[in-house]
Amino acid sequence: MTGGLFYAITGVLLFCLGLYGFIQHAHLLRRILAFNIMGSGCFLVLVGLAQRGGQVDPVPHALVLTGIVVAVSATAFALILMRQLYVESGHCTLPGEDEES
Amino acid sequence: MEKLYLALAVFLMLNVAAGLLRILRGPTAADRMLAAQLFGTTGVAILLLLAEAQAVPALRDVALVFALLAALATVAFVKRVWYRKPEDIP
Amino acid sequence: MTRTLIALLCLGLAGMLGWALWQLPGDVGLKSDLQSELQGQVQADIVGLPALVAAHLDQSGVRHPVTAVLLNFRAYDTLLEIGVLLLAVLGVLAVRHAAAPEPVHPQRAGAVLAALVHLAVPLMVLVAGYLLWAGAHQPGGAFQAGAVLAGAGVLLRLSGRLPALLPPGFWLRAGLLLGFAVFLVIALGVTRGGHELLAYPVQQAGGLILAIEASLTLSIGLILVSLFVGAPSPPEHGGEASE
Amino acid sequence: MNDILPWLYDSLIALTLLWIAWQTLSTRDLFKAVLLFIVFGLLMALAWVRLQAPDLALAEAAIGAGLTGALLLDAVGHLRVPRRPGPRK
Repeated sequence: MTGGLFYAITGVLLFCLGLYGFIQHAHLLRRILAFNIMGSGCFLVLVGLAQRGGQVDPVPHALVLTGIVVAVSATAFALILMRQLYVESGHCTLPGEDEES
Repeated sequence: MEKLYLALAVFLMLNVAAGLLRILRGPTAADRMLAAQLFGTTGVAILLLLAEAQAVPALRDVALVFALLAALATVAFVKRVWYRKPEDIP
Repeated sequence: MTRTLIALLCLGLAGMLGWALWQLPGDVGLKSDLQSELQGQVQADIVGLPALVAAHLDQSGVRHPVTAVLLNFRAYDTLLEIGVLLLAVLGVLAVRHAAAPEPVHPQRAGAVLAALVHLAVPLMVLVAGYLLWAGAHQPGGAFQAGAVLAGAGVLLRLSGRLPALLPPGFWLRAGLLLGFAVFLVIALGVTRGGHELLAYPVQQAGGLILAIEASLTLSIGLILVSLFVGAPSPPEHGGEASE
Repeated sequence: MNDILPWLYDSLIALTLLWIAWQTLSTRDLFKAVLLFIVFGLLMALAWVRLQAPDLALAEAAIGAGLTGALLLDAVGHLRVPRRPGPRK
């Protein structure tokens, strides 16, 4: 069964999709979303690749478990920074980048 | 029996894909939120089916956590996003 | 124009990465029988992480391999991970310190929400306890339990029953630090007994892991709730949206 | 015949994941993007189940469905973007 490899390749596609969105958008909330999608793609690659032979590998499971929790705390912190920027400047983009894109 | 469970799970996944259209189209924000809420319920059903099909009883715990926490997003929506704007009330 | 270029570059990256994954050895399902046998051997000899974990599972003090990896074999990662979570909270506190003090918004919970809170919060706490206990022998553990606990906290906050919490008082600070502190004390404590850092003695491993996990659950729950509560609130929260 | 159902299920999940990711990144409505991301988390949990990782499914269910959704919706409410819910047709 090659379900693991299948999910790993899905993860690669998700990562690149997220990367495209991350470069493309100037709005910080969209960047945070794109960054999370990239992270999910990475996790899929890690777990899927480790068990492409059909054998379950607990080591990447543990690493990705830590990764998920770190990702949510990083997301929360990024959101708070963005909201503080919005409170102080009224914009949701970094200075020097255009609003609409 | 296992085949039946998997077939049902596939059917529910198709339902999720159909429900996505409501999120994409849904005229008001509340329509979209309710569609997402519906996916929580569908997800619980899929998890319970897979718990039987793959013989992994731990998936029932996942379904339990899912059922408990799925309402959180809706509560956040009602309390923090939905300001009763005139456009959103049909 | 740039947009097309970026899209093409990302597509190229996807193709390259996908091709690299496809070419990696050890993909038993796609090769001929002989090759797959050979590669199965190579995989067992060189990587063999699942086999290693399985071989040492009975020395880890728990019966669930993922928990064993998280809190025993690779406990270093988990120690640093709770450190990262604390750093995120520190960052939030720093931002909040710079911000203007928040006006108090009286929030009312409607009848439905109040009923939901009454029903769901005790269940969430119960499920968190169950997941913590279950982590020793089946899927579950400190992270999942902490996340469920944080869900209960967020629900309480949304229904207006949890005060703003920030700046944190003594007990909240202690709770935030508890997981990291207990972990660190145990990690250093075992070095006194002649073991290496984080290498628990086999007999006490189960008890030590349970102590770490219980304090981690509480701390992770509190940290995640603080990350939710610490967000700066909009200028006129709850009022009519206006341009 | 024995193998076709799991494959069908896997490819359905993968395709839906990719489609949701694409829609999340390309939609103009921020609220819609956040909602799609919440559904994305839900489907990730189902993908972890298929990868024999119930631990990850548990974490993703608790964090992806519950916490991240609340955090992101709170932020959207703060930015008050869904003031303009798209033109009625």
